[in-house]
Amino acid sequence: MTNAWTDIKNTDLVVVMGGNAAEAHPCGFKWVTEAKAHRGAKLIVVDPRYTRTASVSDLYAPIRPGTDIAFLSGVINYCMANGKVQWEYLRNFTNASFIVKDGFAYQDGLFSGYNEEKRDYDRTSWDYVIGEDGFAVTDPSLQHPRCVWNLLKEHVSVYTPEMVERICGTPKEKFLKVAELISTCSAPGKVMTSMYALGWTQHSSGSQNIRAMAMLQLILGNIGMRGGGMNALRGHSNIQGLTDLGLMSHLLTGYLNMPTEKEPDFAKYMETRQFKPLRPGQTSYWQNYRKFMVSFQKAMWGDSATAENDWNYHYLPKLDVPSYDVLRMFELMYDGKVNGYICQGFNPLLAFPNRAKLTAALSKLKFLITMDPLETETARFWENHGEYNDVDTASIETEVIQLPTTCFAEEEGSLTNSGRWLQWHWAGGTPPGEAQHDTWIMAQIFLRMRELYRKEGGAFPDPLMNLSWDYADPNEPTAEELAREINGRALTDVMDPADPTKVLVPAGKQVLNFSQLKDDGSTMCGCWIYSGCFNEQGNNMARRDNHDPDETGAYLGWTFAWPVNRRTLYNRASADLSGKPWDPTRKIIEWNGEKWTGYDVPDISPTAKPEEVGPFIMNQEGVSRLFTRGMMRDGPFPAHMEPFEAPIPNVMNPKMVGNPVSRVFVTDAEEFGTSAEFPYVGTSYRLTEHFHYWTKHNRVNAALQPEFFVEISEELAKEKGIEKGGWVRVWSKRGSVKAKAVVTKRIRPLVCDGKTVHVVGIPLHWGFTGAAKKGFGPNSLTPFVGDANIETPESKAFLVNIEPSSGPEEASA
Amino acid sequence: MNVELSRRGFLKLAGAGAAGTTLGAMGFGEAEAATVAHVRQFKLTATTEVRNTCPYCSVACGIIIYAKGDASKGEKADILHIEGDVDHPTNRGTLCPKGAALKDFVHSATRLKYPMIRKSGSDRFERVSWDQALDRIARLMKDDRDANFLTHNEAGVPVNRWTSTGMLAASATTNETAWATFKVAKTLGIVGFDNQARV
Amino acid sequence: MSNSPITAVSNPPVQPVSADLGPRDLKRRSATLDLPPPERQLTEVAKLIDVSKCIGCKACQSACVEWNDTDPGVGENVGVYENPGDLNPNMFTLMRFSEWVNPETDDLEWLIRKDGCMHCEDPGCLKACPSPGAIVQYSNGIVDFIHENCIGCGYCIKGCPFNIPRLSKADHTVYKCTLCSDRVAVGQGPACAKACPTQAIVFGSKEDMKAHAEERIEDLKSRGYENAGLYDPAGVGGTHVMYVLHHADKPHIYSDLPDRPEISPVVETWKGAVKYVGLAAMGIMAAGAALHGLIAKPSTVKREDEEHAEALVEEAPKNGEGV
Amino acid sequence: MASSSDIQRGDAIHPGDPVIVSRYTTPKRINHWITATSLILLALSGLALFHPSLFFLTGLFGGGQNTRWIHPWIGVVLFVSFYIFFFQLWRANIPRKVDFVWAAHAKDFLAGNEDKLPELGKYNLGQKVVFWAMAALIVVSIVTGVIMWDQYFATATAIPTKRIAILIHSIAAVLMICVFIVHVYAAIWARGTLRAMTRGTVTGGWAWKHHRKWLRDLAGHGRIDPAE
Repeated sequence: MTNAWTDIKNTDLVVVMGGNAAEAHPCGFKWVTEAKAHRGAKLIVVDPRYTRTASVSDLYAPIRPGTDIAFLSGVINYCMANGKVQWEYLRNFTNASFIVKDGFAYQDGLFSGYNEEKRDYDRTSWDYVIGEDGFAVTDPSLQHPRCVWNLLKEHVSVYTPEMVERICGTPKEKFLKVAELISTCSAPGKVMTSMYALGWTQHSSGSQNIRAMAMLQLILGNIGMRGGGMNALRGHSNIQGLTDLGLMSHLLTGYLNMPTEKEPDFAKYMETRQFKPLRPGQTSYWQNYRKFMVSFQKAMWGDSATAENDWNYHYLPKLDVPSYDVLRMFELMYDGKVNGYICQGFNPLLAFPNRAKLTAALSKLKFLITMDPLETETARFWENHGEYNDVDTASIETEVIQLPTTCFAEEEGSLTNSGRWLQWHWAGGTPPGEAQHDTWIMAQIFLRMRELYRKEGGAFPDPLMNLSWDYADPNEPTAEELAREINGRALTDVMDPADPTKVLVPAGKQVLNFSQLKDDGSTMCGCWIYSGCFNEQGNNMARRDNHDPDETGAYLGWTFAWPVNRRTLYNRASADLSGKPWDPTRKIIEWNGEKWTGYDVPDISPTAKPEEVGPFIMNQEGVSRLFTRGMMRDGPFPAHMEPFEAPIPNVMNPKMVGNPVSRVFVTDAEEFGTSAEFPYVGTSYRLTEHFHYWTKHNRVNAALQPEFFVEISEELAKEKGIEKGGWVRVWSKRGSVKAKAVVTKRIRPLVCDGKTVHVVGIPLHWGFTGAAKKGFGPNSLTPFVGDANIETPESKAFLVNIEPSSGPEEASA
Repeated sequence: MNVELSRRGFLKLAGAGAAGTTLGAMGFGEAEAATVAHVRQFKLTATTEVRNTCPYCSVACGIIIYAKGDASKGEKADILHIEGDVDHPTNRGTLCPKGAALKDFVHSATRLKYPMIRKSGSDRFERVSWDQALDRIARLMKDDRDANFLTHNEAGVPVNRWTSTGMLAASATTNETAWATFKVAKTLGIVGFDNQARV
Repeated sequence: MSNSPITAVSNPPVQPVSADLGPRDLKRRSATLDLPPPERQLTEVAKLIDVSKCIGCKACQSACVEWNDTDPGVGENVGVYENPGDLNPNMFTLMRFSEWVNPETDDLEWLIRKDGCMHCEDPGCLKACPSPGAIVQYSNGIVDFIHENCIGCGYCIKGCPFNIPRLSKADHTVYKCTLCSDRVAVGQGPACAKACPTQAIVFGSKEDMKAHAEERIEDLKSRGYENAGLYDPAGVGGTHVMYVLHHADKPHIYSDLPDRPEISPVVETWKGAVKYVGLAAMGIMAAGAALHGLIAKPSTVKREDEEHAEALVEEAPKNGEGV
Repeated sequence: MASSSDIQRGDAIHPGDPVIVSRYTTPKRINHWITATSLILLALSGLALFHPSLFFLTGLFGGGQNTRWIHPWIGVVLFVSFYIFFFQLWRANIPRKVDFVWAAHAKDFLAGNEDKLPELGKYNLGQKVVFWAMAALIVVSIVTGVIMWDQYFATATAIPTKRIAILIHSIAAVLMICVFIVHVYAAIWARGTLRAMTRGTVTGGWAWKHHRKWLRDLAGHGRIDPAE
């Protein structure tokens, strides 16, 4: 989220699309109802189903799963065509005026440079024209035919209301109502917020769904505004934290990223990362990359990381592929190329696509280690549960070690929420039986392996031997010790750049925040963006001052938000070029002549002059991007792409299947179904009564939503002779599930490109362990393909068939 | 008391004078002793409050754990109730159907209590000690790492990759646990390392 | 949120506090003829359920189960979102869902209503209850069951105009929402209202709740619901659980919420006329008999009657003859 | 001959001084007293739940909960025992013309001048009314009783039905108690009657006075034991 949950109360219009906030985030959704009740705000819901969020909306529009880009491009087109644009914002805070290279083009649903064999683009033409001065050429008048603005205008012109209806199945008049209401937020005094979640990410074009809305928000001037922004409603309690801390195959901490084979040494690695500004006087904050990276290496390997050995750069694994993401790992596992797998509080057997493939893959492991407070289907993937898990136990050779861990109530530490708040919590209960903290378990694995390497030697033990593990009790580092490491400290006295005789941070002291980090090895910091969370002032994540001056919703005294306690990202953009708030009633910060002051920590140097430095300091341009150059694999602008399994061909290019640059493994390509065989669109989702596969273990939630079901329209039920509450079988090319049928008016058939499209809704909370009735998950049906940029599986749009059936059979055990 | 009165009323009415004396002998005490109006004993009295955060979605609602016993003092603490924290700016004490039932997540019948091992081909888990489990894990992992760790690629570039063992980290663990986990996994050279953010 | 009523202004107390709700606060007591008036008039409380703000998340059900330590049990899906399928002795409140297509707009409206005890000002359950003190009404309006006094006859179920109380097969007493009388007694709001994520459920003095309802109704009218209104049915003397409805002109579309609830005339007759006329009739009958016994001499058999009988027997044919 | 329907198995004359007439066999008597006892218990337990001022009566049954569950079971006993009884007596209780002539002179009856009245069979109209009233009220009570018996039949009928059932049940109960009072009082008032249900016999004089026709029929049909 660019903004905080509590900030949503400041909005005039909430657009819930690609998410279902009321059901998945009820207590955050409270702030939507507050905005409605006290600001007269309106709520728009665009969703294939009439959800519980829609039940309290002012305007609901149905949409076919996987067509959000067309819908949003249609809205952008509407705003551009009707001059509903925040012009000042657009000219000064976006790259609308940047001139694009001549080579760049788009036709037949493809951008210039497409290579069909490689399933990839040559992106060199997707860039700005660079002048002699080394800066990008712009035309502030927006007249230049090759400026981003005019290229975008041309690009979205095809998405007329008629085209939107044709692709999305959204009735034209409904779409126009939505577009009209959204366009009113181009007024500087009107702000819209976007609340989205997995409804946008779980598509092969997921990143572009989000881009499309982000662009719309920039055109309306809503980024950085109080009550505005792009608000990703993240799933798990600390999914933000684990991403920030780089627990991903392509990341290191703080969005520093993993080196590749093309970067054999540190110098080479740094070359492509210390971005120089593309416009005069801009900050391009990544210029500090080296400071963060060296401090990170020092946090990892302490004294053994020196300038001489490139700060142990060679200790870091180098990638030969963009990422060893989950899908790739299971593909490798399926090929027998993976021997061991550790699942820490994770239930992949239900979480990832194509369960049959997952089971086959897990069966090929030598060993599987699970760490969880609860039973998981993954830990028992080898156990036969009749139709619910029909495996041949004896033939599965995988050794499974199941480790009991503590849960939230029994441990201390911080979680980072969607709004980037790092909130500390304390243990309230005693763990059951012999359950242990994950930290203890990881420490044990590390210490025991290090001991083995010390005794026996083995493959490249150096990183283990030198890993800094400086804790009072090496067997169990405390949350505080680890938090202090994450914040970072001075290893030797850090001098004040302004006055080299003055010690800024004495050796051994915590750094104030990342502004004090150095690239000379004098500082260490586990995760630069978190720096400031636990400094000499103490544990800022444990602060509990809930005062909110003038009720802006900022709560600066409540815990700690990254970066440097900033609550609204890009908040500099909430003020005009001269530094005055676009809307005085929504002031966050303003320029008082010599510095920025206000309710939030300015997202810019406090003394940076408004006319000189742009608000988007992380970008080389200093402004936001309507055109992303070559940064996204599937295009600098979002373009309509059908899901890999679609009920109709892509109207832009009938030959185009799915996202043209998504990675597709051979075996999976053969497992895509066609609309002839599988006429209905399946989509998966969560229900408010449950949280993933956890709460089915809870007697209370099990009582509130006891049994697996699918939702279909009354029309489809009639057509198929399916009865309310009766059993149905739903199957795709990859698998089959049995469920109770909920027949509802909330799902209505859509007409797309002249064809009637029925949607089958498939919630995801059931398995074969826990207190609720045994059931299936949608992942028995979903396709094994991900988003072209980030490899998030396409679980929101796929093809299925459905028929009335009998109930499943239990295990004959 | 008023039953007493109304009985007299009844006796007048029915005029069954004699009955009065005998009735007492028939255990009327019981019928008359109606329990006085009272509300349920307030169950949070004398519990320990601990501030925590809901572990489910990323709204991160503030919660208060009410327990018998104080975990911070090292006592055995038995969680009795969990409720929203009124002081929390986001949820203001409210909770969703999941958060409101957190107590039964903590106490669910399928909470894991002991390390278990399922041997190759077996149809059951067998309980083992932590030492057995952890030594086994260290051994399995080291053997696989030693066998499949790639120090250099064909081009002779140091790559220090371990691709034959992967790890999924939990997006519900604390940042601190995540950092410890990160250190161990990346140090071992595990590249097949992801978390729920991928899904 | 400044101008929203907030159910919980502070977290529940953990230090010992005595319940501020007891026998001296009773306004009504079941099957009790001469109840002394309450020693003090507590502020009338009310729970306001704003159906237009409700997202049907069932947090209220969840919080209710947890606070009251009940166990509704795992049922099955019968093709609807209601779970458990109905109120039961372990589920005091239930979200009811109805899919209604507005004939004027032809738009679908998913009407979600939190069902449960309405805490009537004139409680039909209490009126029907034959057991002294099994159902009580406190002067703040809360209608509560005192289970020790409940005999499990189920009369309250017939007395209730909203079909709320449920008889437990386990202990043969009847259960329903207590409005969390145990929480209210220590200055806390009900568990459901505390939990409600969107504060569609709020709790406070009935007066404040009515004022808040007015705000909400105004907002709804501004959004085109010209029939928005408050449900505080006069038929039962008003309720201490009220609804804000977007279509207050037709409560029945909200999963059969009674349009004009009242205690059934049948129950009124049974608990009224029949009771008194009946007692009188039996009394008069008994008294009459006693009186007649005193004044009129009993009918006795005289000697000559016996002689007549003997004579008759003499003349009569003996066994077998008279065929 | 119709009147012979008044003679039932066991009815017989035993010559002597005084003449003794068998009116009720032992089984019939046992039956009567089971019915009577259950009716009394039902009245007490029912009244306890009928009016607050009578709730104390639950003490007789060990509290409200017990009263609640035991009342319906006693009802079942009453129903069964009464109806066995019913099928033994119903013929003798069919009203006849003579009963109405008799009824017309009810005043003389109460005044004790029965000679002015027509001769009667085994039962007079009063007894017959009691008999049929009980028969009807017991059916009504058992039917409505089952409808309101939530322990077993909670889901069998809708609440509005149950409401009406309770209303009818309570009215029926009141009437039954009234009839009961008449029955008991009459038995006490007409001396020499009670022994019919204790010893099973009445004196010839009693029969001559109250049920002369019945006595004549017995004699006429030679229902006389051989004397000594």
